[in-house]
Amino acid sequence: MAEPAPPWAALVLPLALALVATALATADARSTGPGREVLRLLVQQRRITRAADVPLVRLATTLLPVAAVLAAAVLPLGFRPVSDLPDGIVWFNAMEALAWAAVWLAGWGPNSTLSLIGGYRFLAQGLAYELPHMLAITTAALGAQSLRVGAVADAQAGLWFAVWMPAAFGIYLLSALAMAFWGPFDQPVGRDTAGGAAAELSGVDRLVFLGGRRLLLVVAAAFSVPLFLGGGHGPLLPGWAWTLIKTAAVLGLLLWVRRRVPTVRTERYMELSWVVLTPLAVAQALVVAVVVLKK
Amino acid sequence: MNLELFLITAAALFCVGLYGALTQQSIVMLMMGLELMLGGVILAAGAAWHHIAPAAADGQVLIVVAITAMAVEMAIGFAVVTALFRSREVDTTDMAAELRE
Amino acid sequence: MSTAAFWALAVLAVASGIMVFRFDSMARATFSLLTALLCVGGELIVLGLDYLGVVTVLMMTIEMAIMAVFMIMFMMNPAGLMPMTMLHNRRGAALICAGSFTSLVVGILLVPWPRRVGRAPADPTMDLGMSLMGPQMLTMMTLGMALFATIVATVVLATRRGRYDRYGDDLRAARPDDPVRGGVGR
Amino acid sequence: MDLRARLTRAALARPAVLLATSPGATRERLAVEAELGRRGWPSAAGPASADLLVFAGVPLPLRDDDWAERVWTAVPAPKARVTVTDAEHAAHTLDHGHRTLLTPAAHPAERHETATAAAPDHGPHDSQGSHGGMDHAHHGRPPGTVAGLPLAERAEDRDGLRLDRLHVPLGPALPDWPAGLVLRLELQGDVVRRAEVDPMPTPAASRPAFWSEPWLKALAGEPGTSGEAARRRCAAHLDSLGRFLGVAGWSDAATRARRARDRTLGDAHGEELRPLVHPLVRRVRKSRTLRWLTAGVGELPGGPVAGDAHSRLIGWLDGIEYALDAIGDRTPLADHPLIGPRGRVDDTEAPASRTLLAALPALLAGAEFACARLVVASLDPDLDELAARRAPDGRTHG
Repeated sequence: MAEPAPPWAALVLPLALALVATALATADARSTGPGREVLRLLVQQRRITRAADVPLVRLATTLLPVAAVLAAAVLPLGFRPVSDLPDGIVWFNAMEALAWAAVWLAGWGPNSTLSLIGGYRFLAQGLAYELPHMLAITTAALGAQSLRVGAVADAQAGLWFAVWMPAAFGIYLLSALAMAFWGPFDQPVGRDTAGGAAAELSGVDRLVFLGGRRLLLVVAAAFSVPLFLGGGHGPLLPGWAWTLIKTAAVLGLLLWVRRRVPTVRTERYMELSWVVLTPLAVAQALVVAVVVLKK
Repeated sequence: MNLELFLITAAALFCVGLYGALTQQSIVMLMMGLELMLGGVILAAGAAWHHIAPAAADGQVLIVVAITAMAVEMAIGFAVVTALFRSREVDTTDMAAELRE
Repeated sequence: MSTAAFWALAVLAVASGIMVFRFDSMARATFSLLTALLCVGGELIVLGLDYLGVVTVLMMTIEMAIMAVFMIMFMMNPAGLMPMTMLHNRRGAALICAGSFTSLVVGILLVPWPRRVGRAPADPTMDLGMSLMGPQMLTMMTLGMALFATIVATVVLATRRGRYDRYGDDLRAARPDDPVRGGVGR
Repeated sequence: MDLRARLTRAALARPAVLLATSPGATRERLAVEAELGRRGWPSAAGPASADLLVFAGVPLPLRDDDWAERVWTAVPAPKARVTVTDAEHAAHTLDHGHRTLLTPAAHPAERHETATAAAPDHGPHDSQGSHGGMDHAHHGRPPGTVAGLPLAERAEDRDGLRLDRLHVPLGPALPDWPAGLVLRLELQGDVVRRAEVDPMPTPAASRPAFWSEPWLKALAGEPGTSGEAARRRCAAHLDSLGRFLGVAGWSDAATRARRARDRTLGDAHGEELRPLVHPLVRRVRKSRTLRWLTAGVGELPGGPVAGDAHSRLIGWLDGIEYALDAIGDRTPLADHPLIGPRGRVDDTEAPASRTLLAALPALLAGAEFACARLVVASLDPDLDELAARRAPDGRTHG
């Protein structure tokens, strides 16, 4: 059963997330390790573009990691989240939506064409992924008949949701990539726009923004564990270990996808998302609703 | 922290929004005023639910209605601006009023 | 704790609400409005309406982000780099607003509000859901129809291309003639 | 050595490099890219994320716009810049740049946020998107400037709305971009309304264009085998492929293509190259996502590069495999028709890249920014060919 974590967990949470994100960066590193990259950005000067809206840029870069950590507040490690809100799933969704504002502001703030294009791209991508994404997480809530994340994990003591709602799970993984603008969905910070929304950020700003993006990816991947992969349930090992193992597996999958697939452009994904994925997600929700009613 | 305080906050939001809606020429800014007014309505409904009749869900239903109204207002508003803009390149209320003449 | 939260959120909400109409930059105005509405969501949570508060936060964030794009499309001076006023009848509006605020406050303070009846349910969200799916079903259906009508009306108003533009006069084109090719390969 | 110096040294052990190539400097670019790959230095996508600015070839000002200087001011401190003018000295020049980066001169006297002198933007994009279109018909004011930036004007867009348009020059210092190409774009949001190829100030090249060198030599009557030409063609297509995949956002495959290109140019045997090239070609050819994303982009009805971006990509893949088989061929090149990686090489016609450039404006109008980048990458014009054509001594024919 979900029991509240001690208060100090709220302080440990950001550190733990940062740790996982660093581990992820190490696994992902091509040429420079994360430690050196962080050091490089700390040494680098923050630069300001002409007619830039500096407070907005600062706000945007800080908002991204803050949103990620707030979203993680409902994540159970094993069976103990920092705060098991009664509407944890909606909370997660709302905090993840804050990233929309953050990325758009980061694109708008520097008053540069290429970074603004990055900002536009993220909003378009958001509109594309959000609809099926909401339906997918609603399906998981429907299966457990609760919006509480702990209750959703508990409902999977037997069968994982990923097994009997595969469409919702697949859609969730796609949106996890898209909400962290990562891997094939990295168009908002694409190399073709010289870094997109992050094109004008340097030094600490860049570190905070891109670090926040990594945190968001970790949180999005970790959230799939209580939602679809049975949370901390598993044989032999304790709950927290299972949570970590499953999160690592999901992150590994996402990294692998990034290597195998080129960047998905929104104009193509939008139609796929609205014409194929949304009806699919609705059908999945319908099936789950029928099964739940039959029980 | 009683009902009156919540209602006064709601009234302040409502009146600020009203001021914006009355003064702004740009249709987009006008809609922002309307949003703020509806924000005040939501707050007032929530306060009334909590302090007057928490057992009944009517206050909550009113909030749902207000949130829906915000979404509808926004969507229709932007569609109208787009249509006006496409046909006449108009984006302020004064310019739209001139069209009648 | 909740008193402090109430005051902080209330002051922030009203202040950023005022700033909406004082900022020159559209981006700042939009996100100031977002701050005000997020504070309203926070107040709902203070009142014990977790679900509705979080939903308000979710909806308003997405709505304001989209509004920012329309802002850039249609406003003449979105960055506010060139200070300009886009106001009319300021004095009248100020009078109306001050008048209505005063009368509202007087009303709020003078009206004998009824005493609190009953207790909040353990799970207000469940209460809301049961109500919407039960006694308030008509409201729910009306909202659903309104939203559906909005979707149709919005698309009709905003687009200028219909299916005859896309598939030709006899609707027989194999591939729609769109400015940008979509992803489903129709 | 104090702590701060040691920290800086550790932080900048592998500086991020922004490489800006001038037309006619393909050899230098390839040498620098190969050296960066060997050292594992990351490549920066823009000036904001770069530490070391490397110019391949001496950067010439465009009209009266000194883009190199503006890119340089946009790089945040600590920074250093070097110019590679000789491919053989690439490694040496990079070392020099790295040393400069670690000296105190690379760090400003006062640090932190006083960087207001920093340039507005990426060197090449001078008219920033200051969306301030006050030049509304109803207000009748002439377009002005705000904060030294021109205001946007409005114009009809592809969906029938009159929206602000921004004039954005694209190039020459973008990642994965043809060297020396500058496009004057009119953007509405991220949709290209109009595009013009800027007339290029090409330096009078003393050497033939790198990618069509074997054929140009054969044309001039110098001996050469078709095996050498095939090697060059294979590398040229791998280079185009690497850039296209880079723009398409498939960095893993793009890195492999670059590595294969460097090995091909490094005189590896055909047998050594096969295990490097074949899996890559197979994977790119089979990728359904890539086909889904690039089909229908930049469709040309006819001409030497007819088809869409994806069919041009498949053309490169075929060319790579075909050329790989012919690397051992020892017959003289002059016996074969002189067709270089981008088309026919001869005296009479304009070089093939001129045709590619001419096709650009029509393809770009109405495309979204990402598609526009893909179109340019799928045509991959080689401006060296144009530069060499203007060679003063006339011997290179170009």
